[in-house]
Amino acid sequence: MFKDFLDFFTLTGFPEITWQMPVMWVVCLVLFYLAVYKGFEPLLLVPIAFGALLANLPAPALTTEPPGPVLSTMSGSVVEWHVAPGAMVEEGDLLATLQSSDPEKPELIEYRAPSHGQITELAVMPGESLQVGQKLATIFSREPGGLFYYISRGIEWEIFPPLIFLGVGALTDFGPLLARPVTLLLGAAAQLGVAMTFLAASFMGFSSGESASIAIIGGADGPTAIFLSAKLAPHLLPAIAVAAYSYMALVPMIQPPIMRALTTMPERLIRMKSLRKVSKLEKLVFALLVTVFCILLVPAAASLIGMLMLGNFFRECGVTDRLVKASQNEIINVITIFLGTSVGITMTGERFLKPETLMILSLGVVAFSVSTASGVIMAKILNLFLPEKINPLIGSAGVSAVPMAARVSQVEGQRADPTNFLLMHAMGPNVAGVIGTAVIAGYYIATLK
Amino acid sequence: MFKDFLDFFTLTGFPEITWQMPVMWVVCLVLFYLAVYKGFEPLLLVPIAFGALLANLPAPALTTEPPGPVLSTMSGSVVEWHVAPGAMVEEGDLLATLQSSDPEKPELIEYRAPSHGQITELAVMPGESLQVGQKLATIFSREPGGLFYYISRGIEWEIFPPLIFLGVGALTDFGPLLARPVTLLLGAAAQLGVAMTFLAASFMGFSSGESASIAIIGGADGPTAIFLSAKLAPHLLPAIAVAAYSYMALVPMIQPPIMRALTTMPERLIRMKSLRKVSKLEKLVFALLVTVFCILLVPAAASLIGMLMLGNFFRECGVTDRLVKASQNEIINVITIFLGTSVGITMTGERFLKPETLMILSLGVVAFSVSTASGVIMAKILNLFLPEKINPLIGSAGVSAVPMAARVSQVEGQRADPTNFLLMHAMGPNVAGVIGTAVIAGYYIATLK
Amino acid sequence: MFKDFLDFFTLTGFPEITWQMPVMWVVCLVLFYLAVYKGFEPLLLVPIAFGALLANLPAPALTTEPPGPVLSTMSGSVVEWHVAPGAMVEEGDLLATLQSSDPEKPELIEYRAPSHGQITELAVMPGESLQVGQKLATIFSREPGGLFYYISRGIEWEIFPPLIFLGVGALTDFGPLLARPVTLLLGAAAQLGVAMTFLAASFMGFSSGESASIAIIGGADGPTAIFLSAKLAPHLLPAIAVAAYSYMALVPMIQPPIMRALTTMPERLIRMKSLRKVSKLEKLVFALLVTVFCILLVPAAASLIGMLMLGNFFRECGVTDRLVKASQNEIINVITIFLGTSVGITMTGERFLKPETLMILSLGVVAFSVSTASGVIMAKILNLFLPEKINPLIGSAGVSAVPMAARVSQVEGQRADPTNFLLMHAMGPNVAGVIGTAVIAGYYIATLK
Amino acid sequence: MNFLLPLATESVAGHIGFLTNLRYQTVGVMIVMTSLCVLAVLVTVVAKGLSFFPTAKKSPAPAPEAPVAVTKDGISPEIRAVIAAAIHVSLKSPHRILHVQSVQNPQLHAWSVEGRRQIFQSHTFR
Amino acid sequence: MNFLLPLATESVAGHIGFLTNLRYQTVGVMIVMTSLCVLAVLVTVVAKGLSFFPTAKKSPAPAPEAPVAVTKDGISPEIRAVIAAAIHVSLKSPHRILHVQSVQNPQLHAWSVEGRRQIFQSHTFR
Amino acid sequence: MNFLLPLATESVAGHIGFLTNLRYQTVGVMIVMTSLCVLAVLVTVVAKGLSFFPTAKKSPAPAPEAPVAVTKDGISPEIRAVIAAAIHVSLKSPHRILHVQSVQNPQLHAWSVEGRRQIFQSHTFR
Ligand code: NA
Ligand code: NA
Ligand code: NA
Repeated sequence: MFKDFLDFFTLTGFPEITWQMPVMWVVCLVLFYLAVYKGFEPLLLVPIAFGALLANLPAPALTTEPPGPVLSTMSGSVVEWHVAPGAMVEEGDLLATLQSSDPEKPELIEYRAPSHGQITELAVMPGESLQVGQKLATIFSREPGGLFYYISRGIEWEIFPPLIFLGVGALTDFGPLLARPVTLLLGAAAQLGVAMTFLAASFMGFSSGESASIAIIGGADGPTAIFLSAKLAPHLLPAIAVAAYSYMALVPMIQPPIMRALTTMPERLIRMKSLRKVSKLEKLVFALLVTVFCILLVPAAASLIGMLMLGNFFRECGVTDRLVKASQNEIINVITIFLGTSVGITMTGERFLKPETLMILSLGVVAFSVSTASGVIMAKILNLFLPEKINPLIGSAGVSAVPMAARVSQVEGQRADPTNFLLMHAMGPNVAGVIGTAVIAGYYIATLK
Repeated sequence: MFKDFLDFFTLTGFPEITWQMPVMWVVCLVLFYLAVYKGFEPLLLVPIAFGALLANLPAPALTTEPPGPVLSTMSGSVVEWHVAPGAMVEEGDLLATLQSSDPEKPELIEYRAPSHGQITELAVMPGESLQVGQKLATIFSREPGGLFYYISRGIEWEIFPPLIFLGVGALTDFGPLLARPVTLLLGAAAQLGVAMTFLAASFMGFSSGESASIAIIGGADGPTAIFLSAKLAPHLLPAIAVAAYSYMALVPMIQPPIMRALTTMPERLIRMKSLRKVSKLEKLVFALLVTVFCILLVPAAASLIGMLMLGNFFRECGVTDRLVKASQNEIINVITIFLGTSVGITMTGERFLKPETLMILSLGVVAFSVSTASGVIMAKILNLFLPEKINPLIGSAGVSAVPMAARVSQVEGQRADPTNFLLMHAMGPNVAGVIGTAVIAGYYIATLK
Repeated sequence: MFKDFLDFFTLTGFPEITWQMPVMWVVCLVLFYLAVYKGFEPLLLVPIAFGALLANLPAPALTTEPPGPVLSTMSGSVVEWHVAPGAMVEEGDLLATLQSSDPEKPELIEYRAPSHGQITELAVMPGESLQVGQKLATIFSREPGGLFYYISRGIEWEIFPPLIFLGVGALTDFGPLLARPVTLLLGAAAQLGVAMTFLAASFMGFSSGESASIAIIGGADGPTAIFLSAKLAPHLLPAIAVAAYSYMALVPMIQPPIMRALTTMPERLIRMKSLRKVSKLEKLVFALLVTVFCILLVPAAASLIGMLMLGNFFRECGVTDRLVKASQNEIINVITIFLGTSVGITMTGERFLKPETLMILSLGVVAFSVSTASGVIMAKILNLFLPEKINPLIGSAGVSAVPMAARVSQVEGQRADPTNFLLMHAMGPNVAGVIGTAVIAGYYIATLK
Repeated sequence: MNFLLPLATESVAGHIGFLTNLRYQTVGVMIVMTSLCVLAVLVTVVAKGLSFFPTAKKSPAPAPEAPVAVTKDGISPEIRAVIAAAIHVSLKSPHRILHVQSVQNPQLHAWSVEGRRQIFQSHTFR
Repeated sequence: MNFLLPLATESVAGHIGFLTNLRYQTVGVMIVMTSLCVLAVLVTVVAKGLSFFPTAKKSPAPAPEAPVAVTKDGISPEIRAVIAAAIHVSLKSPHRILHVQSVQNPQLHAWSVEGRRQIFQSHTFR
Repeated sequence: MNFLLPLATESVAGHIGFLTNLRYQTVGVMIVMTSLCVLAVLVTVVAKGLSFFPTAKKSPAPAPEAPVAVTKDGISPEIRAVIAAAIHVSLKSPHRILHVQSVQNPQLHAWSVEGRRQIFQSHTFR
């Protein structure tokens, strides 16, 4: 009877615990603490941290692939099969020995089963060559894939970020931007931080795809960052997502010193005259303008820009209340849960506990700081030409991180002059930054794919 | 440096603009105007128009198929392959030259790649024959399909229309119909317009499948029209959807003249005694009756009728508030966004800027008018037999277009006698029309598939 | 003309009516009656009954598989093909004669088409052997699968039950449990009913997988029961789901007599001192503890436990209102509709009108009764050791069936002493039962898969 | 099935005779007519059948009335404002109130509520 | 794994001995028992641990109380009606109000609110 | 496309020169700048264009004001409480009310409502 106990114990996850797991549990606790008690973007960090917790428990069944054709993940040739048709395999069992055709490292690779089931077909004979994506064998089983395998399709298929943007668009008021179009330039300037970070990352040895994905953290747009890294550097997705969202919450700490260092008191005291009322028609035209122009410019970002402006059109046209409500609530809330958890589930110890992660986290700070600085400086440059000066404190809002960066400008402004209200003026560059980041993301995809 | 600019320009969408695009942009603007400023069914027309705008920007990545097996879209034989295994192809690249086996036009066809990636298999050798749906080759890539490829599954798989009907059912009160069952005949009569239009369309040279899809516009049920044309004439879907929804909004313009022309003042003055209260039990029995009887009659429309009455059962049983709420709001709103945009995304210039489209739009008017007329006439016929006369003005409500047609009856009734309230009486034929249209749609599918 | 009518009649479902259908309609009416007029878990029973109604109408198009590769459901060899490549087949047409390799019954099997379309490939030649899951042929058609084929993926892929649990977690307050941790044992004890029922079922000749699925009814957790039987005994799913949900509603009838029989008046009069306030931090720690510990113990139930505690973490952390709202409403309501109907759609007469069903229904009562009893007895045993006695009436709440079982304890308590409020005390074992059932379900999966 | 065969063939290629079509459509319309006729009859029969035993218990006054029914005849502008606020808050999206009315005749009231819900639900305000 | 092997084989074909089953189930129940025992212990330990440093800051009075807490002891029927209307409007579906009560003891109140939410959320009104 | 080729190759294998990268990034930033510049110009032009014919009809006062506008200047604590209840009920989740204010200047009000919605919508209360 007691022996049965021990028998069962071998079926539990306890024997499978690796050293990384407890370490990652601590990482998760830190994230939970930041989210729950420090208010770091809890809507995203809580699902991400919880997903990461699940990812670091020995429960492969959560993410296992469904059975079916096994597509080779490498080019080369089959040296030897270790299974025969009809054999039952567990996920991770040795299937075959392949000879890699990669000139760099032509060693033998042990190819393992991506899912459990029965081998119904061996598609490539020993000696035959095969290429990436070619069918190697077929595995059959009545067991489905893991829950998070299915949920993660939303990221693999790049569906979640655009849907989040649909909601963001329905929540965004471009009025302040339209009332003072020049603020678009502040949103553009902030992207300088992205470019700088790309250089730094590339210099530190990251590939271009990786560098672009890391750099985009400076854009302070979670969905865009996830969209881009899912495309160009999926293996860095968890680290980038964590950085993107936690730094967004650090905005109130990172930005103020930079803003003060770069501005003089007289500049901080500048008062801007209140914004004119923008008509519904203007807002609608703007939504369509951005859609057409930006998609023509960077077709690769079409799904992001298109959904953002669709949501915004719903919001502004005033005759689709039900759709606005659905975008602002049902869609964005539900997708946020799935997006967050499926980002977290990729955060396994093997992937996350690496020096790269620290490098990414530090590069993220650089990105945010440079973006902030370049936004402020651009504002000062504009003041050289503009008849009516703008308060450079709103330049920092160009990093988006809506609406936090704008609130920082407001706070800093009031520190200088308690009767000066910059919030609405800062909303202009704030939302402009979203468009700017989408454009540069499209530029990266177009040139690196 | 400037050269780099030009280099990048070649990557943008600007060089890809075709003459149809600007034309379609104007079409979209017209639709937006009608939806936003004229209130034409904005809940559907706004998403459709926005989808159409995206469809007419050079962003193929929005709708590209995911890589995988390439199933031949034609029967014939392979004359020559233009790619070798391992070759990288872009969407639209030439794959092979096929010899069509179609006796009508046995010419050579240049077969192009449906998606981008690497050829991992050529499944049919030159000289070998192949048939529709047979695997021609396999393309592999880590890139997923386009956002709207995935969203459009809801239409391809005929999932969206039934789900919309779930919500419609939860929003529909069949009480007025049950209080005066004879109004079911008015809903039936209105389908005469559908039949007439079929004849007209077929006479104008449309195939039976196309004619049926066009004719159903007269049913004034968007979801049914989309469901039917997705099945019988997918290439006409955009034109039919646009016609179906914009004409629904034209009801207040199309119907009144016809109604007045066909009725005498004494008829318009008829007062109907107020409807009896219908018990919950009656409504529940009705929901089940319709489900069983109509599905037995036209199994092909089972998903539409089943979902419609499921939603209605939720509504009437009084113990599933949460499910009613979910059907009336979350489900119908979210699906409407996806349905509308994925209908719009099919509205490319090549497809839409054709004489057929104009023919469809004109046939749509015919359909609506005849439906209206036949509803009114049926009401007059019934009056020959019924002891207590019904006001023929409610006959026009048989075209459904809930609740607009009913409101038209109300308005016309009050024009004749300001103290005469027909709204609730008109709701009877109004909802009956929904069932009638579902039945004739099922008839078409059963006989044409 | 009249002949045309008859022609059409052959296309309707009327000729397809089998004797089981009317019988099942009556079964559905009974379920509707229980749900609507007796309030038996209407949120689940109404969709299930409606799905069952659809399942028993001759509308195969509702559930037909989409065309594609035909994977053999048996091992053996092909004796003869009855179709040639290019042939059109209807769902159910004879494809081939196979020789089963099953030693038990090696007879010839007529293999029929799982979907309609055109045969584009015969993958196994006559005389060749094939195994379960191997590709037998390929069918092509532009027709998609049935609406419920797609909706049912949520059950086939085991996605729906965990998502329901996400909502349940967001609706559950573990406070009472944390205020008196010993109640966890009451929730554990109730699982004795599950074990007993397993023995009974196995003794009655059910296989282990079937027995486990039937036994879990005693856990009174709908989603867990569906999750388990979808894995271990899909053919019994409808009967088990019906039993699980209708008995949950019978709790107020099944439990009281047992509770009274097993307790003395003095015991029923025991007053428990009101529960201490549990801090937010405690609740959060608990959520994480259960996640880590239970998933380590039974990785097979990871998706259920993980989602349950994720929802609960959302609820308790207090900074994710939007996600709590989405889990408690949008997600759980929408999924409930799809879960219920796709359980119902499997409830065909052939499957449901069997002696097994009656056996399952009766075993279900056993399960509930034993669970109730063991909960109460465990409470009495605990009282032998505990300094401050607990009222055994709350032991019965260990069967979960939240919150009904707890309300029964409350009612019984007040029958003995109208001033005694047990509701909140009973919530402890009540929610503990959910965890207990998930654990034993995981135990069954781990040992039987 | 005489008129279906040509259609079947036609759907693959070529065009079809007007008379066949005419017959095809006539049958279609007749089928719709007869089926909805049958439904009408069934419904009437059911109604008759139910009218015998009291359904009172089974059909409680529709819940929606409950809340409004509580309000006294004249609603103070204050209350009006608060309902407005409530609607505003609860719908979380731009919104205009048509009118808040209190009602005597529950029968009538049921309709109007129904009507209003219908329209509210299936269309946005303009 | 002695008792698992027969099961594994059996699940493919044939039946299984009662004693094996009995053992199988006993082990199952014992596992459930021990595991939930462990949980109970862990929870108690945690509670003890936390009880040392003040958690006041970390557990603010549950938000739900806030709104209702504002209401004075007796709620006028007028307000009652308006809340009804608000609920009616905001839920957009047939609905009956059980009762609107104001509360002294926040502790108790928390429970009752909890209870009410629980039931409201997991069941429809009857 | 001189600077894209190396990237294309590199993305497959190996590393890339700093200068190429520098150019690559400069072009990127310039593209962002110019494109948003163009947008700014277009927007200004549009605004000018529209400012000619009256858009009054086309831009009705934002609906959200309507309900609140009804409320008189001072809102009684009673009403405050009821709105609280309404919010509580309608949101069905723990929730704290920041403040209920009535407003004179509709212009200002539009902003503040906007701001409040913005923040409410994109973040949870803390
Ligand atoms: Na940005
Ligand atoms: Na109709
Ligand atoms: Na349980």
